[in-house]
Amino acid sequence: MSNAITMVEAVNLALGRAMSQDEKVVLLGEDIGTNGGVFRATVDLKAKFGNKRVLDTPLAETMIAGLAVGMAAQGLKAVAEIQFMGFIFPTMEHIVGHAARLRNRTRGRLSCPLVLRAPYGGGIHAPEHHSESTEALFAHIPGLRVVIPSSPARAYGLLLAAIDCPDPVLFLEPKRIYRASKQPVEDNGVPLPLDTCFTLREGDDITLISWGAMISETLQAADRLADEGVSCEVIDVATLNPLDLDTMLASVTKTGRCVIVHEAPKSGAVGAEIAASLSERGLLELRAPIARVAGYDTVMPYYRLENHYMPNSADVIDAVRQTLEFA
Amino acid sequence: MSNAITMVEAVNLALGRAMSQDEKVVLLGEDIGTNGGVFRATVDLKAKFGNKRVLDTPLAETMIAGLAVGMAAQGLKAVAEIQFMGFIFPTMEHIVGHAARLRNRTRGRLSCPLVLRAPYGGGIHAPEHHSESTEALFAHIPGLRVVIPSSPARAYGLLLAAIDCPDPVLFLEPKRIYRASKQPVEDNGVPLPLDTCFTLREGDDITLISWGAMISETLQAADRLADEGVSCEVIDVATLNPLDLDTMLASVTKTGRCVIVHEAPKSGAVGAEIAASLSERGLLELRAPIARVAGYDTVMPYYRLENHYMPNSADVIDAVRQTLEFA
Amino acid sequence: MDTVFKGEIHLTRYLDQQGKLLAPLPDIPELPSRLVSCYRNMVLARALDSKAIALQRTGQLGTFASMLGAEAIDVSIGQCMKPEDVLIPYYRNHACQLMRGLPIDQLLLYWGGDERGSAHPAMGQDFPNCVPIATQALHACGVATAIKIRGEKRCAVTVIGDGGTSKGDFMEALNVAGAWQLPVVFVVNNNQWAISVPRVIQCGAQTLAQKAFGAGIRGEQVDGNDAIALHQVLELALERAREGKGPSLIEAISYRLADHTTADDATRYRDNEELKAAWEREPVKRLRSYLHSEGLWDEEQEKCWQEEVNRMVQEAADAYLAIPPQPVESIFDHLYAELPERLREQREWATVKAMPGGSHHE
Amino acid sequence: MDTVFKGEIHLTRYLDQQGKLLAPLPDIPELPSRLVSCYRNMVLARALDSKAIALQRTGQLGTFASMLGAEAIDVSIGQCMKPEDVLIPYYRNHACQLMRGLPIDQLLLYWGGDERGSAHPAMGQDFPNCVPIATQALHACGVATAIKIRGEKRCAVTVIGDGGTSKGDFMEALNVAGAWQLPVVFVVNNNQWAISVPRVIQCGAQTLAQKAFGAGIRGEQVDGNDAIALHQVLELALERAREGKGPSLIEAISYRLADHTTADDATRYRDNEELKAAWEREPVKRLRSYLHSEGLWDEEQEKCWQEEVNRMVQEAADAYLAIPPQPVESIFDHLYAELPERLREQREWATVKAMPGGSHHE
Ligand SMILES: Cc1ncc(C[n+]2csc(CCOP(=O)(O)OP(=O)(O)O)c2C)c(N)n1
Ligand SMILES: Cc1ncc(C[n+]2csc(CCOP(=O)(O)OP(=O)(O)O)c2C)c(N)n1
Ligand SMILES: [Mg+2]
Ligand SMILES: [Mg+2]
Repeated sequence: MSNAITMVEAVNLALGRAMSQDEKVVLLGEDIGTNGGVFRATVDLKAKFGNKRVLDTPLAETMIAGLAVGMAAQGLKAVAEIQFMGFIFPTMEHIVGHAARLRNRTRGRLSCPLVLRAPYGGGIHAPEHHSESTEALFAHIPGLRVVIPSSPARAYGLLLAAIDCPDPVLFLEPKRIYRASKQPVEDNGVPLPLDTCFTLREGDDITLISWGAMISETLQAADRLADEGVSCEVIDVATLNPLDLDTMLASVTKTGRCVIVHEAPKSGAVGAEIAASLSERGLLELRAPIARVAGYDTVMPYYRLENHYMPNSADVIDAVRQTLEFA
Repeated sequence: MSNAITMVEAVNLALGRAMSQDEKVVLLGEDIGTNGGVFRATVDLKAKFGNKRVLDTPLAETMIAGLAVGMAAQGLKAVAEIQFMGFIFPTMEHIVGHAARLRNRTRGRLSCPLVLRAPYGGGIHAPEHHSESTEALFAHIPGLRVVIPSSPARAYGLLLAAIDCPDPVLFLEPKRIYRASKQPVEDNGVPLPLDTCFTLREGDDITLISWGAMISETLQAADRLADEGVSCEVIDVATLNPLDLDTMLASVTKTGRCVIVHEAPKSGAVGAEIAASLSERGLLELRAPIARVAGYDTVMPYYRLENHYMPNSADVIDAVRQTLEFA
Repeated sequence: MDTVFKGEIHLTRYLDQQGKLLAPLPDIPELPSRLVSCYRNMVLARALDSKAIALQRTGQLGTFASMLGAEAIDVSIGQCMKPEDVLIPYYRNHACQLMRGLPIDQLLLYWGGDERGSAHPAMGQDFPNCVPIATQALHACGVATAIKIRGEKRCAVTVIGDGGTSKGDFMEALNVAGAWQLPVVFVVNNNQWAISVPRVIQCGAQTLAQKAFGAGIRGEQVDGNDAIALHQVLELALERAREGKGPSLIEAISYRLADHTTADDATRYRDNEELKAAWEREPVKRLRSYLHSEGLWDEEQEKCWQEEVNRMVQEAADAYLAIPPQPVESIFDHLYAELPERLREQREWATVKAMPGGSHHE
Repeated sequence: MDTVFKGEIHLTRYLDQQGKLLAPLPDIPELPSRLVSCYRNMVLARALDSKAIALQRTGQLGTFASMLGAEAIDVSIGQCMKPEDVLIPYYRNHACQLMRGLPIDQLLLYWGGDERGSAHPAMGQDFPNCVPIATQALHACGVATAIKIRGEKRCAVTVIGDGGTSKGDFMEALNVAGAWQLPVVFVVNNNQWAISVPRVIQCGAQTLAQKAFGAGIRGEQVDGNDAIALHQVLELALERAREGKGPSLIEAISYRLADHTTADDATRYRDNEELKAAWEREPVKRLRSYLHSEGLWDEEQEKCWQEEVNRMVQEAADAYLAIPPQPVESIFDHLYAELPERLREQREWATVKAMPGGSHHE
């Protein structure tokens, strides 16, 4: 039987599983070995698989990304950890300029099946640069896949899929829910698909679209709205690039109303693409404007004001009400 | 009287003007001194202002950005050139993590009035990495301003404004039109506003929104559509962050139809934000879905297929026709 | 085969582990009284450290990076810098920041998750704490570039950890400092650990100081637990920088006596024997022994000062705890020089939501 | 003061400017015949170079980076590498790429703006040209990491310009190569210029080779116009790498005899006298003189080979020009292993638009 585990344990489980199944899987990153990662996502893996499979690197994110590109091109499955997404910028030249292009650039002669894992998002009262959500910067990059789980089971299945995937994958882990709740996860090695959204709750009145840690707030809102007789469909986007618009469009076509919920600053975030695409394809079915509940277009404040920045279920409920009341 | 000059000459003129007016203006970058920049945007400035005002740097973009942050915090107006936008990734940790945050982080004790200039976009049959349009990555960043001119006169006025501006500005120069046409530009030191779009052509039937080199294609399309009796309003967004939505919304409220035109890959580009925001605020006025004419969600191909990737005026005309025919 | 370059790295040390002088004192004006001042600041730093950790453990402060073991480095920098020099710190330079004028309660405010902790006017042109590793080294070069362009006689001083020396920013900074002969001093606090990663995994070189060679600048090692040695090398390096004689890289050998931060548990990866041995070399006791032996400090002064710093720190902690949070609008008000039109609406929502009955009322 | 590190950089040279041997030949098996092969490849590289420039000038090729002056470096690398080693080039290693098996027409195809120029199976595991400066150095370390993990006896070889040594990627690469003792060889083609920026502006160090010290790896200088010296240092460095004895940094001193690329005009920033002087040191004539003096090459062979390479290059150019462009769908078909659903529609539009009557029909 399967144990109830947290999301960070599920990440660890998936990494261990992938490493057992395929000796080409090699982990690298800062503090991931002896220390098991600052969030313990890689705990015990060095002891189990040795220091040729789990590489504690010098402190240099550009180097981690560049190394992963070279390793992946040699046929290893490089799974690199960036300690916090706030420190991912130095990887971008390699991720955007090389990982996402090597297959295309060589017409398939070489490829770059790396996974870049990074904890992301706010809500744990961390220091500056430890709470941002910049997934939009990567979701815009052709050739890359961007995946975000929102539960232990999806973390397990999606991470296995990311490691299996012949394309480079950015795998963002919402650290606010790393230990927020437990869920039984069977260590069966079964990956989840990377090309579909997950409909977490069916409903008729309105479609709520979200990902990552905001799924909890969204589900809470849906629960409370159900008490008021509002039936919400809740979709976890999960794969932010390339987007599965079909699932979202089908839902919005059914409900005619939509609220998108994310932590990232509103302007130019992935919510904008979803809203634009849904309006583009389903304008006539929309009975109200698509609302976005999102972070402000400001720098994430230091932690004392963090809660003011983070959208919460009350904000979602407000937006749903306004959307339902429209016209 | 004012001479007819190209856009790259207008950039040079504005730089020289700003340097004459304010000795705190200091340029830095690769090959900007003796060589005058690979596009000649800084030609003669080193000879005129000396090697303390025009700094030829070692080859390191992270360093250029980091230096500019330190210089700006000391009260200099650092105007840094990144040779091509394709090489801007190494600057991001400094631009996003520091330049855009220093004022906020110190509650105004320090600030970072730097300008990062970079030629961007396709259409000149350049090597790999020399043709991308990744403005969306910066337009999403709170605390930063992103400005793109589309004519010599606007290049002159907007660049003066960017240098004047107390906030950090990313100034992207559409290199395809660096020398495409000439326009009289008076060297009067008058900056243009950074908080408004420019309505280049008034019209009643449909609003065309674009920026950079795509403005030419858009205007051409508007010309040809005028012959068919379609009256297009053409808006040059110019400042992509923060967006002037009011101007765009007013236009779309008037016309009820909108086509957005940009080179960047469609998904998650600035066009998505504009479309999402306009639909959010003006859903009831929209008589057709907002269409986006954009680059494909692919890597920019090597130059032999480049023209297939770049949107052109025929594409704009197609999109306008479809939008007009909708419903 | 021609020899086209030769280089050597030297280590400077004046005090042995017991605080006994190994060589004649360097010729620095008023060194004895400076050392006393250093000592007092080191003790203050320790007191601040314990208080901050206590506050963190009781949920009254955020994650805190202790500077236990790095006190001599910080106070020597603080002592050798002139007010007009610019400090571009990393995140572990509290003692130096206090010596530069930052009030203790403001320092706590920063670690309490409040931007005003980096806003105090006493900080002058000094940079705030820098979280992204090694980026500060380039800002220091930018500051030094401005100083050089203006022909001023001051310098930029920046500090970095051993781990940070592996990051491109640091090496690009050394490189441009060498190419342009910038008035900047790079101090490496080599405390042997970058979180869980030991110095030997960071770099295959015998010393970190030799990274200076690749940039054509001066590089040297100094015992980072020895305030006298630190004074000697820092005084020289800063003065050279101010005089336009070029940059220096100083690798100060210390040991991180605490966990990396309060979020870390070093027992997971670090041998207790190593830690015990490091305590034998620690800087505070060493300087105290020296001052005692020279008659510059005694038990009575020690007792008074300990009481004094405890009082100061307690008062500062109380003051810190009494500071109300910023209004929610502050999230918007320092982002741009002027609030852009587009943010006005969001700012209003934020204010409304923070009001009683609002979704973000606390 | 203790001395904690000492280092020296040596310069290796065997041939003087006239091609006269300055020291006994190094002990490398079949060196004479290897040198003849090198020479032939250098001449081929020159012929390719002129042809490519001619094609560019007539609008039949895109921007091209000439390798004039770097031929000895490239062919020596090509000669010393084994097929199973991996080349991670920058954008100026045409001669080496040809020696690794890339057909000339395919090389032209790359510079003609067609991804298929990096797709030829003869390239094996070699990386394609790398445009973003210095990034290739890290890929080489990744390749070397894979080699080391698998315990294979082969190595990664990467080339970079003098300008590229200032970029963090390069220095981070040296650092990890040293920390992990990776089987990688870094070759710096120090051609004295990075576009318009002279070597002295890049770096304040006497040599670029001494950047190796900061990483704890071997560093040396070699005359990059001297194929014999290059053979000696490369043979040793590659063999050491393959045998697990660690990485090396080799700074090869050359001179960029051409403009940076066909998009550049070096007369804007470079003194003609300097260029003339550099032609006196150039590698092709130097090796020819040596081979002549040793009786390994004569006028007749020269004439035949010149004709032969011209023919080869002309045929390759014709072949290149005859290659039809890729279908427009190719923009989509190699982006992901499998085309994502969301791109299907765009791919169809692209095809339709490319058809007669479509907005992108050419
Ligand atoms: C760019 C970046 N990467 C990772 C981190 C996370 N991190 C914070 S401190 C640290 C270790 C730093 O070690 P060192 O440079 O030796 O300084 P020390 O903390 O030991 O004084 C790491 C990896 C960061 N802050 N910035
Ligand atoms: C990251 C990056 N920045 C800038 C450029 C533009 N650029 C292309 S080549 C070059 C100069 C390179 O000089 P060097 O490294 O000495 O190599 P060389 O071309 O002289 O062989 C520059 C600045 C680039 N390709 N990549
Ligand atoms: Mg350390
Ligand atoms: Mg060069």
